[in-house]
Amino acid sequence: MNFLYLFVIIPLLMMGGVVLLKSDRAIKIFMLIGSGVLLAASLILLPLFFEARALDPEAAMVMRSDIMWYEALNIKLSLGIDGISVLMIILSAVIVFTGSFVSWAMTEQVKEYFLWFLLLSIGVFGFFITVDLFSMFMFYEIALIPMYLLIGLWGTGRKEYSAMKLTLMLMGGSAFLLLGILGIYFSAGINSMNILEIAQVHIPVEAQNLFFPLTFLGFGVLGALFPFHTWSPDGHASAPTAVSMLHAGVLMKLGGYGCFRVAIYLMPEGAETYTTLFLVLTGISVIYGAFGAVVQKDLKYINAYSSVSHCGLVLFAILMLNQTAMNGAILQMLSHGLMTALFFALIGSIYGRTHTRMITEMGGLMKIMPFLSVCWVIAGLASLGLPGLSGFVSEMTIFVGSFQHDDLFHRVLTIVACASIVITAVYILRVVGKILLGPVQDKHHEALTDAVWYEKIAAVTLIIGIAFIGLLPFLPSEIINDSLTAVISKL
Amino acid sequence: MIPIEYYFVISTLMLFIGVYGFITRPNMLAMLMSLELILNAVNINFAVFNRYLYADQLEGMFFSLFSIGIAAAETAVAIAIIINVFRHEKKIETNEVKNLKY
Amino acid sequence: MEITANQIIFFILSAIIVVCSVFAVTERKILRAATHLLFVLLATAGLYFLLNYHFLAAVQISVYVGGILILFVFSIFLTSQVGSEMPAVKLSRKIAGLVVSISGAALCLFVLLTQNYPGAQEISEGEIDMTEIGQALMGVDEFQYLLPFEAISVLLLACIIAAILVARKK
Amino acid sequence: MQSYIIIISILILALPLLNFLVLGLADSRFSHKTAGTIGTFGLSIVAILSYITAFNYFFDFGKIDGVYQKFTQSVEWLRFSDTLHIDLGILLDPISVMMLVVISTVSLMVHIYSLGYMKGERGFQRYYAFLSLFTFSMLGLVVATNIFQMYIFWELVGVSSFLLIGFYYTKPSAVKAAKKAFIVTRFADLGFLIGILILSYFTNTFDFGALTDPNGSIIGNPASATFMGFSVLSWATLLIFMGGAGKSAMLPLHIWLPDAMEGPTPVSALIHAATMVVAGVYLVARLFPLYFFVTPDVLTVVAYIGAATSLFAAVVACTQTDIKRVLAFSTISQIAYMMVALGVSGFGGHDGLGYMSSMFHLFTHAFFKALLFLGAGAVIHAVHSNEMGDMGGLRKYLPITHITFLIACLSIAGIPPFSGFFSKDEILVAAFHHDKILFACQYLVAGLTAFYMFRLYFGIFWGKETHYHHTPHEGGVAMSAPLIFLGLLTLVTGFVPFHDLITTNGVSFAAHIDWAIAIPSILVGVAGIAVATVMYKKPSDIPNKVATAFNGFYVATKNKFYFDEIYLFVTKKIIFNCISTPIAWFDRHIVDGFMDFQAFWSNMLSSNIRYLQSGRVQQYVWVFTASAIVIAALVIF
Repeated sequence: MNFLYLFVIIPLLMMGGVVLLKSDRAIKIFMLIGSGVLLAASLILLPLFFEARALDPEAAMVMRSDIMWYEALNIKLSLGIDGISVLMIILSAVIVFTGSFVSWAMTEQVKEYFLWFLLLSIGVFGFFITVDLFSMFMFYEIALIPMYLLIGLWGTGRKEYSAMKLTLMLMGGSAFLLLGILGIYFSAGINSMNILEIAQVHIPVEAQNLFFPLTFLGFGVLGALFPFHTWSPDGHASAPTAVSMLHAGVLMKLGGYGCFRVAIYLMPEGAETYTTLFLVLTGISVIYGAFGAVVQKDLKYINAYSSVSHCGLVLFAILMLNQTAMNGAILQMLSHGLMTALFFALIGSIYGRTHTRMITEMGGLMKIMPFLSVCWVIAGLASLGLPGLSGFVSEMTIFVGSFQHDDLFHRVLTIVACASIVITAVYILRVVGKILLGPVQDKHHEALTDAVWYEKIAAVTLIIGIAFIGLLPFLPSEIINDSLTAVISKL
Repeated sequence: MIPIEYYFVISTLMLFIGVYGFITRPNMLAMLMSLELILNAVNINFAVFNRYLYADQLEGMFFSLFSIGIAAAETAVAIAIIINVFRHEKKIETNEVKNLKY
Repeated sequence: MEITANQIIFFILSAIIVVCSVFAVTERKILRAATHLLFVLLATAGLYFLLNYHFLAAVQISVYVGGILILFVFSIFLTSQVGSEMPAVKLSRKIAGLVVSISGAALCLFVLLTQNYPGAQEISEGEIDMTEIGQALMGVDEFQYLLPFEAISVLLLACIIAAILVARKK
Repeated sequence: MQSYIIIISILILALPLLNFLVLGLADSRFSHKTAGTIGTFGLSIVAILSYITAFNYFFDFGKIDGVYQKFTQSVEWLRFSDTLHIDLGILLDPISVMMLVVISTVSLMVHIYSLGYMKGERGFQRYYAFLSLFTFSMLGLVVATNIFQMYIFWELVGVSSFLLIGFYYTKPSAVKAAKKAFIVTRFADLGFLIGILILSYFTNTFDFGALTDPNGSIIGNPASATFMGFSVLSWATLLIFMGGAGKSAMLPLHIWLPDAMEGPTPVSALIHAATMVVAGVYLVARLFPLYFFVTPDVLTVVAYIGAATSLFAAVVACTQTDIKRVLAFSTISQIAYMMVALGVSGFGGHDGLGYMSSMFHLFTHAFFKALLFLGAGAVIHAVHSNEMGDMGGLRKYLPITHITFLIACLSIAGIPPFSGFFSKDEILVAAFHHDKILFACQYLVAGLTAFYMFRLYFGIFWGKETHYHHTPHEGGVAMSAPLIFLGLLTLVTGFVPFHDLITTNGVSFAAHIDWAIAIPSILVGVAGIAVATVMYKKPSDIPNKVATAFNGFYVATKNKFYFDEIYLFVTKKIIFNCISTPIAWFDRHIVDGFMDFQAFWSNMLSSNIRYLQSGRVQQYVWVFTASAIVIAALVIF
């Protein structure tokens, strides 16, 4: 039996457990243990992957296994991973783990909440472990639907509107995606949904030119591509903390990962035709998201716009179609996943105390809740690219990689994208200055307490991840580089 | 001697006056009355056709006869429903009785 | 063409029918509308007399006027305040109704009046023999209507039961 | 021998980092005393190790065949491509070793001084943690083996500076100043980064060794591509200089430095006078061969920007009343001096006098400016105010501070035998030989410097005596000892034979004082002092008269020529109100509105379609009849 099945089976078993358990407390403890097991499994996967890789250094994917699902269309549940998927799985496991911790404060309809939460994580994990277009699409949809309920039922503010908007826009994206996938399937003409098999054949260039934009847009909507990013601010602002974390931290990465794994890998010529257009769009995302974040007043909006900017950078780098930039894109996914999850966890914690997310209504929190504030500063510094934290590594890899492009236009765009680091500094420091530093704004806040154990565990886990990438970037970078060759060789 | 066309004119006018009433009346009972007008117009036509064109037969007359019977039945049921609706809703205005619509 | 008494009666009846029909569908007091309807129905019965369908006319009077209209009146009493008026009809709806009815009427009249009726005979005087009607109603041969008769009887029965069921208080 | 010195250098870097981690994680679990001891003790070891390194390097084995060598040791940290990778390593050459000495000395002095100055402050442990972080970053910056490592530590010093300026984080002005400092330097760093990107694209390396080797291929046959009429490498070096200009507060990116004085005074001494702000100079010096051989045009730009800045800052310094701000502008002016020196420098032998003098001035300036700041700190500590108006006649109360401050003032004014004279003189000589305009400008600045420094000196220690709430007193041994030590350094550092140690190509050359230039420069210094003495030694109304006479100019100067206002206008009005707010609006209303509009019309459409199935019998009948009529009409006609 393939080890990878565990990543679907464990959440499924956990769902069963959650259904059976009676008290809320028991469910929460069970969730903590279960997500811990998932995290452990994801870490165990790493040596297993290396072992499998050593056995089969040539293959694009290792740990392969197939189960036939639907004979007539040759749809299989094909599993397989490479270094990039392993890192993504670890990222997801970390965020599910920390998400479970921050959900400790959940009080309403706990059982249902965790059931949907687990379903969401099944979708996420499933997406990363499969190499079959159909299964990928299926898991993608599985990951989308629970968002609607999680935001609509457990959210805050205009939650119904946001949930509807988010789901509809992402569904719209997946409609494009479905077209793209079907296009790939039929134009490849080998009656296979398996990415690896499709990659062996050459899809006709006309078909690529037709289906690349569809596929890229489909995934791009999830990756907050301008102008299809507007679900992100509303959706994040309304979602409950753990859902925001999982969504911004992992689900948005599905977009980038999909663009990379499906759109570019299978349709490299199509990608080259459309790079200019999409590079401009992603370049706009980067700068525009950053500028948008400068004037927002709601913490979650700020973070959502910053996500638009950072995820824009992911797609931007992927479109540069060279190894260094793509490496940077994957690093950026990891880095942004951890960082934004940390941000959302902290926003949740602060909101839980002050009952406001408006930066104008807060101030001087550093004095009141030093732990949370220090974590915030660390997250902020990571976000604006302080060396030693993950943001620097990924951004620099992207910039250096993108700038190696021989086309002047690409280099000029890179310079434009670089400007985002200044704007990022502006909005991060604005928030830090407004809410953490300065005098205490609201006298009621003085009585508030600092982080409690579950928040501390979540924040520290994420900070360890951020610092790990920031200090030892060569470890993930090597894994990624190794796995990128399959894609690069097709370009 | 009355030309057959005269009857047609009358019945047609009656029929479309009924249609007009059915479309415009805001009250269920009034709509039902318009319906009676329409039925009547049709009955007249049956009888007239029979009498002028096939005088030796009786189909037209019988159809009118049956039609009258059925109209009676239909009206009875319709009025029963209307009264029932009225009992629930306290109104029989077509625009305002909406509970069953969605 | 001389004008016979029949024609005079016909014109009077037609005038009653048209005018009262119009009032029946436009009158805002529903009870008055019912009254106008009564005149229409009676005039229709008159037309049947003119056609020498006395039996039909009798049925028309007894069933329509005696039955249905009484039913109407009673249900009006049950559902409306005496003297209350129905809400005015919106102009747009009036226009819509008028457009449809006038164009429909025009179309029908055009068809009916441009048609030739070659077999149109003079109405034979005298009423139809009741025995003939009775036999036609009860016979099973060609041009005899026992089956529809029975079918309508069953229908009426069903309607009675249905009406009771529907109108019955819980 | 090499490996031994590398290990020592690694230790020099590792100790402050360790200090930072220990102090940062422990935070308030340590008492003030423990934290201070740990920090200071760690730094003294670092200082001793730096001295060992410097001694060994300069006098033992650094020189091989009469040339100072570069010792490099690095490990690969992040690999971009086969040729481009960020290495972390240690590069020892004359300037980096000299910087190690400067940083560790000043940092140690500041650590000791802070024991007294920051006594009892809330967040004392945090303060020491940040100081250690800064020291680590700064040391890492100077020993960087490649430009990207430098960028990494460049950012780190920026953040430490941010943290330390904002140390009093409950004070809104401090928060604002910290933000401003970070964002302005960040903006400059953007230029630096882009410069690195361009440079690395055309040279395929980050390594300083390859970039600055005068015989190497990069300088030998530079990339010939041009962009918008200038060679790409000119763009690259210009943008890199922009990064340096940001850190070193060159015009027009200087606006953050005066505000950065919101930080604790020892921090200003360490970061904003002696070490971090000279990073820009160091950067240009580090890449000097590249500038000189490949892009001499940019070097000219450097010289002129430097000259403009030094003149500007000197003029502004004459009118400021906050003593730390006077010092801040003086710092800007002096750093610009160093930039000018680099700009007028040649390469090799006596031609490289400018380079040498720039480093020399950096060295002497670090000590006397730190001394000035620490002295100012002692004054502020004594009177609890930054304003000159609240001071006067303090020489009686603060004798040690007074003497050491006077030494430093004489030094910066260029009066022999104090250190400033020697380095400044060399710069003027270099400028004189290169460009007469620059020389004239720098000559004027020398006079102005003497004037405003003595204005400050008299304003604090002479003048009319203000009524003090309590008698001002010295801050104790911890504060006096560094003053005395730095005072001594100011006396002796002028005699360090820099032309033997730090030259453009590592080969010593003979330099001597050119009295033809030295005497006028002493004279202008004396003149400046004399004017200041007349105007400020005793309370008089000459300053007011002068101010009224040049009213417009005075007001403009006092407001720092409105640079802050211009920036505020650009950031607040243009960026915030004209870009961000419209973008946010655009996003909410146009982009999102477009999405919402789609939802809206789908909704409209569907509810309209649903309207057909309205459940209104009458409507159905109408449609039915109308359609029947239409169909019938169609059939008939």
